[in-house]
Amino acid sequence: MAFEPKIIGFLCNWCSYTGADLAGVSRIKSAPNVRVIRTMCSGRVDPSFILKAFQIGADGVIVMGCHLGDCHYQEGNYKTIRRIPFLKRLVKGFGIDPRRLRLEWVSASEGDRFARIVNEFTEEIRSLGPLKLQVHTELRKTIHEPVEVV
Amino acid sequence: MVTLKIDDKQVQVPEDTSILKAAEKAGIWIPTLCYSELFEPYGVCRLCVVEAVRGKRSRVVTSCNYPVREGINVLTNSPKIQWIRKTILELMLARWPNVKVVKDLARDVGVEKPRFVSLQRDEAEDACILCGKCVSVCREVVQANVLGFAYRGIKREIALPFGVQSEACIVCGACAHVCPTGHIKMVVEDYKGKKPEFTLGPKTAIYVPTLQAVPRVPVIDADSCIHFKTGGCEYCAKVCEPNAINFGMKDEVEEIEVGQILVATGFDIFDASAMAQYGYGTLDNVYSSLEFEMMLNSTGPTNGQVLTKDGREPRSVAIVHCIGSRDTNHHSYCSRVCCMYALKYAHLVHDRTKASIYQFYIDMRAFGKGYEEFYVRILDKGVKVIRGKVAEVVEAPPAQKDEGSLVVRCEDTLAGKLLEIPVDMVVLCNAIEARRDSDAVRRLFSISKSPDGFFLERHPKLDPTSTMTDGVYIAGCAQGPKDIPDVVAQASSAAARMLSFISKGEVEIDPVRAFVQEEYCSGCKICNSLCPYTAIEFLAEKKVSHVNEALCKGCGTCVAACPSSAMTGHGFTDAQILAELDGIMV
Amino acid sequence: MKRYRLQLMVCAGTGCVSNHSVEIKDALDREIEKHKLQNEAEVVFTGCNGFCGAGPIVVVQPDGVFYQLLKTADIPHLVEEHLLKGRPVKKLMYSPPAEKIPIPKMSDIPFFSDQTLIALRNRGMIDPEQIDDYIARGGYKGLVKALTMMTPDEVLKEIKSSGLRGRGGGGFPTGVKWESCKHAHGDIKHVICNADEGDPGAFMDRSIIEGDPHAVIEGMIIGAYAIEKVHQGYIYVRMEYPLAIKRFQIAIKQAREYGLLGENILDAGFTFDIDIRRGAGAFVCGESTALMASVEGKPGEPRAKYIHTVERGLWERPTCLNNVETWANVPQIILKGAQWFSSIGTGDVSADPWGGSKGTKVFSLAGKVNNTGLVEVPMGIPLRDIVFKIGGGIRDGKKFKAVQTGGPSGGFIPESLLDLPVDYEELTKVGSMMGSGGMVVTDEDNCMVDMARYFLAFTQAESCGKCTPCREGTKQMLDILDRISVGEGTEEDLVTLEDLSNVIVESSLCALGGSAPNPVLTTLKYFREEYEAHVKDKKCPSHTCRKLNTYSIDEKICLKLGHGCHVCVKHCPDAAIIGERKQVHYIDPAKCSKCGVCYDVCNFKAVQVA
Amino acid sequence: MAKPKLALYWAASCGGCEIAVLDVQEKILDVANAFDIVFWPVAMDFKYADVRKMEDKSIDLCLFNGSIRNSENAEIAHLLRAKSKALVAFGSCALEGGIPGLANLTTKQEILEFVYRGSPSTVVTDGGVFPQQHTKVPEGEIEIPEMWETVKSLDQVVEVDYYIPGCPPVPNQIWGVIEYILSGKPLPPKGSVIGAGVKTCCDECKRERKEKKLKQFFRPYEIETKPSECLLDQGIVCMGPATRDGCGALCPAANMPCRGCYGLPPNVMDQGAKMVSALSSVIDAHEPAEIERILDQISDPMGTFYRFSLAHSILRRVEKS
Amino acid sequence: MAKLKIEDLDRIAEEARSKMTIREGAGKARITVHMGTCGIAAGARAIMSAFLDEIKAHNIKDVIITTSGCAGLCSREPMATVEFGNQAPVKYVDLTDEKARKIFKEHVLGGKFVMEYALSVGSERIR
Repeated sequence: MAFEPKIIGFLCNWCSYTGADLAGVSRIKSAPNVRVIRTMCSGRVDPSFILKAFQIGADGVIVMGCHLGDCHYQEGNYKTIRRIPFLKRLVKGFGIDPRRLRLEWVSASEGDRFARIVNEFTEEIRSLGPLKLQVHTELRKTIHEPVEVV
Repeated sequence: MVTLKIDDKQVQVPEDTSILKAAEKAGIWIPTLCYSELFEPYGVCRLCVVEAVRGKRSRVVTSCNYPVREGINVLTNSPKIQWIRKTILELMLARWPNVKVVKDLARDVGVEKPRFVSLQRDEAEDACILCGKCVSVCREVVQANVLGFAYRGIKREIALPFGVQSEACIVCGACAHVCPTGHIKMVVEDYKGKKPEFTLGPKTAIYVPTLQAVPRVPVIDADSCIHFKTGGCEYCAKVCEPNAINFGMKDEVEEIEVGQILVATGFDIFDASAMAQYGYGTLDNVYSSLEFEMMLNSTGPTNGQVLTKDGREPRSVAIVHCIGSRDTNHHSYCSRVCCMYALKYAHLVHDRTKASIYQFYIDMRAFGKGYEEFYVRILDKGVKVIRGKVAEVVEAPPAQKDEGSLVVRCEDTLAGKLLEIPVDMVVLCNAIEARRDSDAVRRLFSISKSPDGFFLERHPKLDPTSTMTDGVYIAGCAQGPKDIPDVVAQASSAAARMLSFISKGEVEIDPVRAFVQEEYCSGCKICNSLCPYTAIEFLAEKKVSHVNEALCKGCGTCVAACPSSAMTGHGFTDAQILAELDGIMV
Repeated sequence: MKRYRLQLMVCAGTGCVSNHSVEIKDALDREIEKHKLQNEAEVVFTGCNGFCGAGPIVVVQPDGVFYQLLKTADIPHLVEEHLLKGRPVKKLMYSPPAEKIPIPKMSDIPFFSDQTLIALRNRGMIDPEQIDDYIARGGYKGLVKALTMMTPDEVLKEIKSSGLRGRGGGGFPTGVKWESCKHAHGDIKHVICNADEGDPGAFMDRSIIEGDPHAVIEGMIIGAYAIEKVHQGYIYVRMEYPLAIKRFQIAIKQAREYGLLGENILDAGFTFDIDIRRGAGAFVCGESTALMASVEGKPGEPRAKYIHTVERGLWERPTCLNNVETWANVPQIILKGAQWFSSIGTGDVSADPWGGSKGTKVFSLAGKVNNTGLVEVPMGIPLRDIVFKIGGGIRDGKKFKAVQTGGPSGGFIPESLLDLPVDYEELTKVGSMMGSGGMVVTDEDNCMVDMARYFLAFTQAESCGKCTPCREGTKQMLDILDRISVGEGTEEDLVTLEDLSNVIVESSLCALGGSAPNPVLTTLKYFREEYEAHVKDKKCPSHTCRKLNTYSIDEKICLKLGHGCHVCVKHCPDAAIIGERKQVHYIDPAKCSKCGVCYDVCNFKAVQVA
Repeated sequence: MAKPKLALYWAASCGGCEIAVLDVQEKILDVANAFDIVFWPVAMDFKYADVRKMEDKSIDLCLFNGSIRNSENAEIAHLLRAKSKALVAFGSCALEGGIPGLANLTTKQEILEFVYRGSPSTVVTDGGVFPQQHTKVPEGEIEIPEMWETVKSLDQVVEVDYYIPGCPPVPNQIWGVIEYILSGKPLPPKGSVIGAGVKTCCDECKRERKEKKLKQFFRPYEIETKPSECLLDQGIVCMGPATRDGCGALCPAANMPCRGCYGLPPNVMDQGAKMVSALSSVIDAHEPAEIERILDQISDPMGTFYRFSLAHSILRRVEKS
Repeated sequence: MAKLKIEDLDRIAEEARSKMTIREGAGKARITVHMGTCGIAAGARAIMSAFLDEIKAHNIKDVIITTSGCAGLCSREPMATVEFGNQAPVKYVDLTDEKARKIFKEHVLGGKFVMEYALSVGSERIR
């Protein structure tokens, strides 16, 4: 069967999540591949989560937030617009195609835009194919758990 | 007490008073020139000489600084004294023929023309006559010690140290004030702009702000009071009988902890000199709205009368709307209140003078309750209301000078005619604009501003009094031009809002917010600059950062940014999100 | 101690030093060395000997022979003759102008014999830079007597009953001044020695400080002791007396080393010290309040003396200011007693301190008199004796015209009053004043108008300019006198001149203004006819005011004696003299600007002035 | 009773950690007479056979430093795991791969290619032959361990009891651990990090930190750093905020930025990700172009952020397709 | 010099006494050695130094020794006149070193004339 990419989407609660909700409410069809994690603001998305997502087998990650100036918390998205490009350089450094990581602004009223982006991204990842990382297999094992120290 | 006779008049005075003071008390006039109440008598002009007769020995002494002695008889007008005064004034007249104070004294003493001509003759009316008053006032009263005498004998002159402007001079003007000939002038070079016709500003360092001030008590302006500069003067303290003046009082800055703040910092009026065509600042009798308001005020400079600059009643007055408002080059917004106060001006000028009144408007905005009726009343009074933007105000050509000193050129758009109306006075309705320091104030309370510069409310319709920052409210023209009733309404709503919080006693905050795990935080301060709500502060003594729960909105930006993951947040810790991540990947 | 048999007293006052008396001493030392007399003869620098006109001066003691006008070339001959062979050299001695017979012994020269020395007692006898010399001649004995045997009140009573009065010019009874300073309240008081001596032509204070500084120091210590609560004294010396300042510094240093100044003087429990303050050359600073302002660092301007300086003087503290000569008299009065002092001079001071002028006064005799120098004479001596006996009469046989006493603030005394006894009251009565003691003798060649103008020009230039009458009045008077001396004066000017003078005297703030018009007033009073000549005839009787002269050339003298030497033509600034070499010269009155240069340069006196 | 047995071994290591042990100066004598050193190949000529003869768990304490780079390292790691009670991952190589771990940026082939043929200092003889695992020589067959494609940390090969970070661990921390063991106090739970703190290097750094608003990044040689001000404030990339404390902030004290050798702070999974997040939050710019310009100034983010912890980062190694 | 006491003043005055007497020209006795050209030739210098030697030896302060020109009697040089107090001056002639010392002791100190060396007593009248 065709390669169904696994995509993780980090959506900010006030704009993109509401936008996605609107898309659903307005019965707009979009690819089911994006699995959504809701954070209060796009600024909450820690680059470690994105790397972790790739480690546990995600083929693509998309981060969505409010348009600049609309952020419910005034400056949250200003931080995201700086973190994601920097993280792309790191991802490229690990040999992962930077197109697998994407940042988009979707406001609460842009239901259709949300659907379009999801479909577009899914096709793009499908064209890139599955992401094979050694860490998926044998490098994963570790017993090192962070534990309280005396 | 010492008893003595002055021109055979018995006088009793305290121990160390001078003969001059005693004579004054006895109502006897003695000419003085270099004497002044303000400082120790210098006794150099020698005009105040009198004969002090004790027994058979008579001695010519200067009355200004000769202390009275028991039983002496003072002759203030004996032939010898007259002769001395005449000759001394002759000497002075020879050198300074046109100085008014010398000419007057000479005339009083009966000297018309000096017998000789002085080689040092100085024709100037404001020549320096070396009386030394400026030196004494600067040394003893102001205690700035800037002036002094230089050279000796006939070459003696008043001099500044090294002949250059001394930094010790605090430009208090005391020397110019005491100089009997006006030789010392106050020069204000750097002020370029128009000195406003009527200034609210005080004339002296100690003043009563206005007669309607609450409390109506004099106050000292520490910046211009000499005492605060040199420790000298204290003349006001000398003359205040109840001696209520305490120089020790200082402005204090108090720091008070408050829960909520209402920013009602008001507005500035637009500086009309920026629109040269209306002649504000260059032509006489062109007033801004605030200046005209001062003129109308009964405690104002003209006690409420409408007068032109040379004190006449104007025959015709022009009131021009929208100066700086509804103007793309300056402020595109409408200042809302000008139309109504312009009509008020028309009404008051009509009552107080017989002037014909012209009103130039674009749209008459009588928006409030009872406003339209007031407008109709004004029209009934015969005020000529002309729809059209005034093109310019110019000096009347000499021919038309008798009808009005100014000419207003405009186009009456309804009649489609160009008009040139001579008037005696023009009142401009200046736009209301955001205060010049609004940016600084905005940053202080971390509230934002709208494009027109006024403070931005949380929501234009639903929440016009509060701002994005909890606990900070705005009211009045700081939020935008508005009329007094609107201001009152807005202010009361803000006050009510604040009272509701105060009565509730505690502040309800949502659970989702960040906090610092102090055992892991090493005070790298990366999070400090992130929070738009300034909720993160640095505890200097513990050297760790701390989140102020009341201010934190829970966006989590700082949690992501914390390099040691010491910052975490209720409801979205790393572990929770990672668990979600694992969950959805299965 | 070396035993000498001869002491050569070389005068080292400022006058003689400027006349190379230092080279004279070197020459003496060289010659004595050459003749190997250095163990027998000691050459000693002394303060001013007094006879300044005769400098440089050497007095050979014990013979007392007085040598004058010495040049280094005379020294070898003098040493060989007098020191070696004991034969005084006649040609170097003083000979009175009239008789031309030399007088070897100093004590026989009238200039010295008629003087009575109290203030100048050590002149020419001690080396001012050796305190031992001063002590040897009874120095500090007065102080010892005061500190050990008299209470402050007794000292004060002694001075008061001695009748000593201020030698600075005012003549205020010193005892009374000390007494009021003593009773003025204030627990820090000062004494000041006024050595400003601004009068032109006065140099007696200078010679006392240069010649006998310790006399002043001893006087001030006694004064301080008498007034009590005085532990700091000042001497205000003008910068123009560098030698005096140097000598006084040495004297203070030596006095301090000997414990005569500073902490616990002579273990008598009295502490007093003196500092020197230098005057910056303003004549007005001779006035007490201006002097004190100058010591306080302020510009030297007098203030009204309605509250006397003895009550509020230096830094508002009671201050007793006396002149150098006054202080110099004090030690002798204490040592020899008030009786001895009041026996000299005029009047009776037992009842009224102003009743008489006691003791002696030093005058600096100058002008057209033969013996110019310092003259200390008892009060009451007739003026004629000073001029003709001590002064040796008028030089070059000219006729006496007037004598000006009291410096620029004094007045001119004509010949008619020459016999008046010299004391405070008499001089003031005739319109002049004792003043500092300056005495300038004028003869027929002096123009009284010019003299008055000279003194007024001085006081006008020195006026501090603080009060109107003095500042404006003196300038106005000077302008009038300038006009008169160039022939533009009018009769009415004279009236104005007198009027202004009186106003200034009456209404000026300080003594400078109060006395500046005196020279004019006295010349107007006694020599009105000279003023009339200048104004009416536009002539100056003594030809001093050149603008009023007319110059002409006497053909005979010019041709016969001068053979038309053409010198005058070369110097005449206006080319007003016509004539070729070897021919008669002739002055064109139109072009002549009456500068008088031709008169000066003509060696044959061919130029006649009328 | 008999002295406890101590073993030290160095796998893919520079030997610095062993020297660090000696750095405890005279206290090494206390170690010597407190322990019976049974295996210390870098110091003395021990033989693997001797270790194999020991019973299991007979070594009380084994300080294992160096990362696992080839088959020999792995074999001895398994051996010591069996033989010793407490196996300690000693130093950042054993803890998180350390400097050798940076090999994960490339492949085995590229390394051999460069070392034996490409590097400028190599003289290529007989066709640039690579070292073979088995080579025939007259004397017999030589076998050398097989070089792994990826460098692993110790805990990715065997179960590790304790971790001591640092490159090398600081002497007073080493002595602190040994002293603790000698004192016989109860040992901390298995797998915990000892010999270091729970905060970051910033906590021990003497420099004064202010609110961060950076417009430009610098390399240390480019500007003259002020001694009293935080290096990051001055625009120099310092790993201090994302590195565990314990070393006493030696590098910042010597005017050089922290390089992250003390490993991850307790709650952090990946130093690179955290530094990306921290640095980008303090960049004072909004336009994307301006942001790109500033980011370009951080040269070699991979090498800078993962200098010691690449082998133990979230993604472990770079994928070379 | 240490700080003085009152008695120190007198001591200093005493020491400088000799210089002062010379300067004041008034002493208890006055010796005039006649040093005309003939006198010097006859050895007046030796007499002078003898007298000076005696003054130094007896530490005499108030004796003035001076020179003068030829006294007129060149044949009896070296000569010296001694005036003691207000007594008449005595002229001594044909002096030698020890004669001078004897005169010094008896006449200058003792006040008794030494007739055997004296030429005359009293001095000429000067009109």
